Amino acid sequence: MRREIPLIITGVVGVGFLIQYFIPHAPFSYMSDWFSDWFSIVGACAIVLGALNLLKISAQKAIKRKKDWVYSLVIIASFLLIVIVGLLEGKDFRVAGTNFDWLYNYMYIPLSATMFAILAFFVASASYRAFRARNFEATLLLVAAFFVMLGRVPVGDVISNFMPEGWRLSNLASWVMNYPQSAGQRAIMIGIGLGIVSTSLRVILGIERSHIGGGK
Amino acid sequence: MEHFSLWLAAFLTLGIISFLYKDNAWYKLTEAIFVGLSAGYWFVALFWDNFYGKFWIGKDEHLYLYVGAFLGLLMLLRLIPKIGWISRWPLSFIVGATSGLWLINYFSSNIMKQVQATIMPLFSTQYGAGFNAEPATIIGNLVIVFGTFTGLVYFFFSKEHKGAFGYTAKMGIWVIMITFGASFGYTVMSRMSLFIGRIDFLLGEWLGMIL
Amino acid sequence: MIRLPANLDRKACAAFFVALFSLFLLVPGARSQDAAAVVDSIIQAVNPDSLPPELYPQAVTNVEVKDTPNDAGKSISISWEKSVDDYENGKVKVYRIYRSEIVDGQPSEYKEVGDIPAGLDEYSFQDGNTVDGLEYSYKVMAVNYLRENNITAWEAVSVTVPLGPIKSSAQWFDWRRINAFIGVILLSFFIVYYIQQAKSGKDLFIRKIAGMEAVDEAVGRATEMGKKIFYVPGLSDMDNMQTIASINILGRVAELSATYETYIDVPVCRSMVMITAKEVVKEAYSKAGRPDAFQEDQVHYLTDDQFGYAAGIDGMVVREKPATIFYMGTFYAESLILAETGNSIGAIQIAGTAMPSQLPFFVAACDYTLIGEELFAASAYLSKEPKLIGSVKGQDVGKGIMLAAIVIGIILETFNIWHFSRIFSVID
Amino acid sequence: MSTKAKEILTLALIVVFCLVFYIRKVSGGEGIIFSPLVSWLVIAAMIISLLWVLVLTIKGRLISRRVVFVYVGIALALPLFMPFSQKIPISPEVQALYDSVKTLKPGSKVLISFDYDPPSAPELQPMAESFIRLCFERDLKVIIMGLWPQGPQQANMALEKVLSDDKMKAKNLKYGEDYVNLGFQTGNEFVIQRMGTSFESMFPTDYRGTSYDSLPLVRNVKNFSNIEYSFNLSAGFPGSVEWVQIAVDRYGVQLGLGNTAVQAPQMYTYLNAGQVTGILGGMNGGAEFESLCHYKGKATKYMLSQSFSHMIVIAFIIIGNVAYFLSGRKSALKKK
Repeated sequence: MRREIPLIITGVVGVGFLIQYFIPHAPFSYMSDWFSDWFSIVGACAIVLGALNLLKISAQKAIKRKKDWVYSLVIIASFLLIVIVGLLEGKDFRVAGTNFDWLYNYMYIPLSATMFAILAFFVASASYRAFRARNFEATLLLVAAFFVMLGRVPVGDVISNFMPEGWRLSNLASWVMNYPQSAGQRAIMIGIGLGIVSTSLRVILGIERSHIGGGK
Repeated sequence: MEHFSLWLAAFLTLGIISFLYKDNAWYKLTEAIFVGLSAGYWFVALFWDNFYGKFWIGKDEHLYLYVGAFLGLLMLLRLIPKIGWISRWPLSFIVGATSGLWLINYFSSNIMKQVQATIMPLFSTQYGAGFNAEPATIIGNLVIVFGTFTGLVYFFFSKEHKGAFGYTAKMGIWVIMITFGASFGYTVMSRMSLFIGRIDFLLGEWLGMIL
Repeated sequence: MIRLPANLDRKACAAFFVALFSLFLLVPGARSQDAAAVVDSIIQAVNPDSLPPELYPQAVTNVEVKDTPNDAGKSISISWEKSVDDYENGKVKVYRIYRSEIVDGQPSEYKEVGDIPAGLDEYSFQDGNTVDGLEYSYKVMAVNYLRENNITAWEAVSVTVPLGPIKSSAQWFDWRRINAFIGVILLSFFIVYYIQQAKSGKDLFIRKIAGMEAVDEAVGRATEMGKKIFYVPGLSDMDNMQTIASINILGRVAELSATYETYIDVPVCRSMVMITAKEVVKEAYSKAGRPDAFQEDQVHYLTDDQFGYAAGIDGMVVREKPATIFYMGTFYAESLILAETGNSIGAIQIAGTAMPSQLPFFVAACDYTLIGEELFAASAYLSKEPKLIGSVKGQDVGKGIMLAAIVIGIILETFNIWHFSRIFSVID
Repeated sequence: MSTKAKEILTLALIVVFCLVFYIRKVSGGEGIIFSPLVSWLVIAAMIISLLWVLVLTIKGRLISRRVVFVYVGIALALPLFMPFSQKIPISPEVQALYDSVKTLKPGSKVLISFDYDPPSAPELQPMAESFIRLCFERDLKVIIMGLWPQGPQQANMALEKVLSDDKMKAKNLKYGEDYVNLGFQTGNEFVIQRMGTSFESMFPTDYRGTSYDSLPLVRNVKNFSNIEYSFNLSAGFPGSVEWVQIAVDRYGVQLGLGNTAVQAPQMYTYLNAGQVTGILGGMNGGAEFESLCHYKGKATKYMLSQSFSHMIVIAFIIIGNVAYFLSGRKSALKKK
């Protein structure tokens, strides 16, 4: 029974959510809204499991004095700090001027914005390494990137100033973006669409079932 | 307090940047703070926005919300090892609903819509407009049709890429490479802007060096 | 373990089609009655004495009110042609729509339900706030006004006669989506057909997928070096097909690494993915005959936060130096942070995502990348299960039909024979 | 000197540097701007050092990742102190967006969805500011919402900036009548879907807690059919893709996009298919839009850094390829 019931639930629910698209009448018209709400609520419950897992693993590391165990204590402390502050703050925890807002603005934002921003460096080192005309495919990648990169900043037009209006690097970049780039994106998108339809169908029909796990 | 706030933000910012040099104690500290803090942030946000904001406030008016709470409860049975397997039920529900919704949404937006956009008169600006397109547009149209066609051929899995079919697939991967190159080039720009934002904070807001 | 009845799949297929086709049964009785009322307009000037008559615009013509078709009810559509005074700097500034509920055959007070600024050729308005079954009456006003500094000096209004009575109702089938309906059924049919073919023993071919070809080698290398394997299932939750596809691939990879006796570490960023991935890895270990080797903490949660997750994985990667890293699922900007850090320690990296914007980074920084659709075909390829390969064949037939449609359509449209692309239209 | 000692020394220098400038700022020190001569010298020094790197590479000594990092840092930071300005060419997709806004009649309602958070603000905030400014200049009514929790806060920052302008002050714009901020709602793409039937059900109150009904601007706005134009500032999911798939495809909304440059390429397919009216892509798109609106904002100011960083990346690609070819395509160069 541990595998049958989940399979049946998946199949029935899957078909239900598939046909709701064609039926404007209630209750089908509400189904996707309902699912969104249900998913939000389930997500809010499930994060308890995730948080406990994080705390458990960090605590184990600290107790067993594994390498770098001090940092595990930092994880636990900063988790508890923001959770306690946030829960005490009440439902308006995001309002400017609260303690939570301070933690958000002066700790969370600098951290996540900087983590995002160091991409600038990784993108440079990746291009330095990856953009080598190793074979024909790599050369195409390199050439397209080169034109777009130059064409998208004013410098590009300064360099190509000798060309007639409409043929400068910025126009070329736009052309590459509009046509060959679009074509490739479109092929990828149609492919993804077919892949998703096929995978969804396999899941609904119960052919692909590893997500259910095993056991009796 | 204001001085402390700014210095704390700068300390954390530089801690992350120090990872570029190498893994070090400063980064380990900021990373630990980041992991704990962000996990807690989402815990609080999901609690107030989703559980309280969605369920607790709306439960009397919208009875269907109890279904969500029930599924959530089943999920939490995971904590009791003996009956933890019941949590597969809400998961199958979610996987089923996702499959159904995605099947139809991607069929209409990624397949129907994109095929529709690809089917176009090659020499006109729109259907029925006569042969009025400029040479640049005609070339563009041809490139789009050729690129989409060959690109799709590349994704054929059940036919060996040999002979004429293989050549078409090969051209498909070329088009895809151009796409990737162009996307990459575009992104280089985007990523640079982000770091400019951080420099603006460090040298502008914090140290007051930028006019 | 209880075995499934062998014919369950067939039953499921049958049930699936019965459910889809039963929709048709619902359809006939449920078509909407388009109670349309077309009325010529008569000018009803408001306060005729207070303003010079030349300020009044002509009222609108050809007004039509009807129950909005193909919807969930609670909506009535009103459309009209522009007033003759509706031109650049003309006498019509705005149109207003008024509504009244009809009680005992008599309209009650008319209240404004919306406005549209003038300047278009045709107008349509949806009053999306009606109660199904109640009768309503509508009026459309053409309004001229003078407004200075946000204060209205005067207004001249021409009103149509009351339109209606009209009711809103919900429909049982959205006829605008009949093309998608047929398309989904066709595509599903091909997929299910080839699944059946494969089950009945027909040998189906599947081409090499470079990234998946390398899985053996990548896992083997980790075994040789005595190092870990990382499997990163991406940023999305279980409500995303990419994550589900990734979980399926995880099942195969974990089984392989369990066979090779290599530790696979799965850091996740969603609690529900953690639960599912735990089940999957556990099952993979028992399939490989090593259920005791499975450790609960192999699959562990870090944080729901995009960059917190990236920072955490970066730290793990540089400290534990895994030999092989898999990135499968939904990725956003963190893709390159992860892939570059992985590259800097010299790990073999295999990535797969259907996020077009992140594919270039994986292609640039990883050894192998599954591009878009390949991610969804990968689990079929790895498992070599006939049924899964059958479904891939079915989706290829779908692709063939799309290609044929594109070619035929372009020929028809280029030579002005038929507006073929309309049949793929999903708007209205 | 050992590596450890070097590291400690560098760290100490950084601390001293920061302290000096912080004290200078607190005691009222102004920003720094290079003179043109100094700027040119800096540029020359950078070029010469790059040539030196090229020579080293040709000699067979590959530079490490860290050197690349240092160059990128310099190329991004130093131009902020330079006094140069540059002409910005306008791309057609930006022009198209500007034109589509220009054709709206005064009084038309524009819905702006802020679907990003502070990390993406460097790219999107300038667009938000200049778009709102344009709307107000053309007497359009602005309705703001957010699918990301921090979106409406970003919107308020942008509004504050725009309204502090003297020209805008003269217009005497009123909250609730000329613009309104409906706040954030959870539910991702489902929010858009439900707005298709009723805005009010998703935003019973605005971000201040005022009820939807008592806001004159939106009182009569039931759903998308009452909106003349919508603009989506997006940094990911939920964002532009969802707006196109639901608001445009299902409800026929006229939509313009402001995207991070990463997302922009994907959106060109929608532009081609006529699903969106125009796209502002990345900081560059922001700068182009600013120049169409005759306004010098942060995007314009940062464009110099942007150009420099592109040049540096291109320079390194060239250096990398030179090295690659000179090494006789040996695979030894593939890693580091």
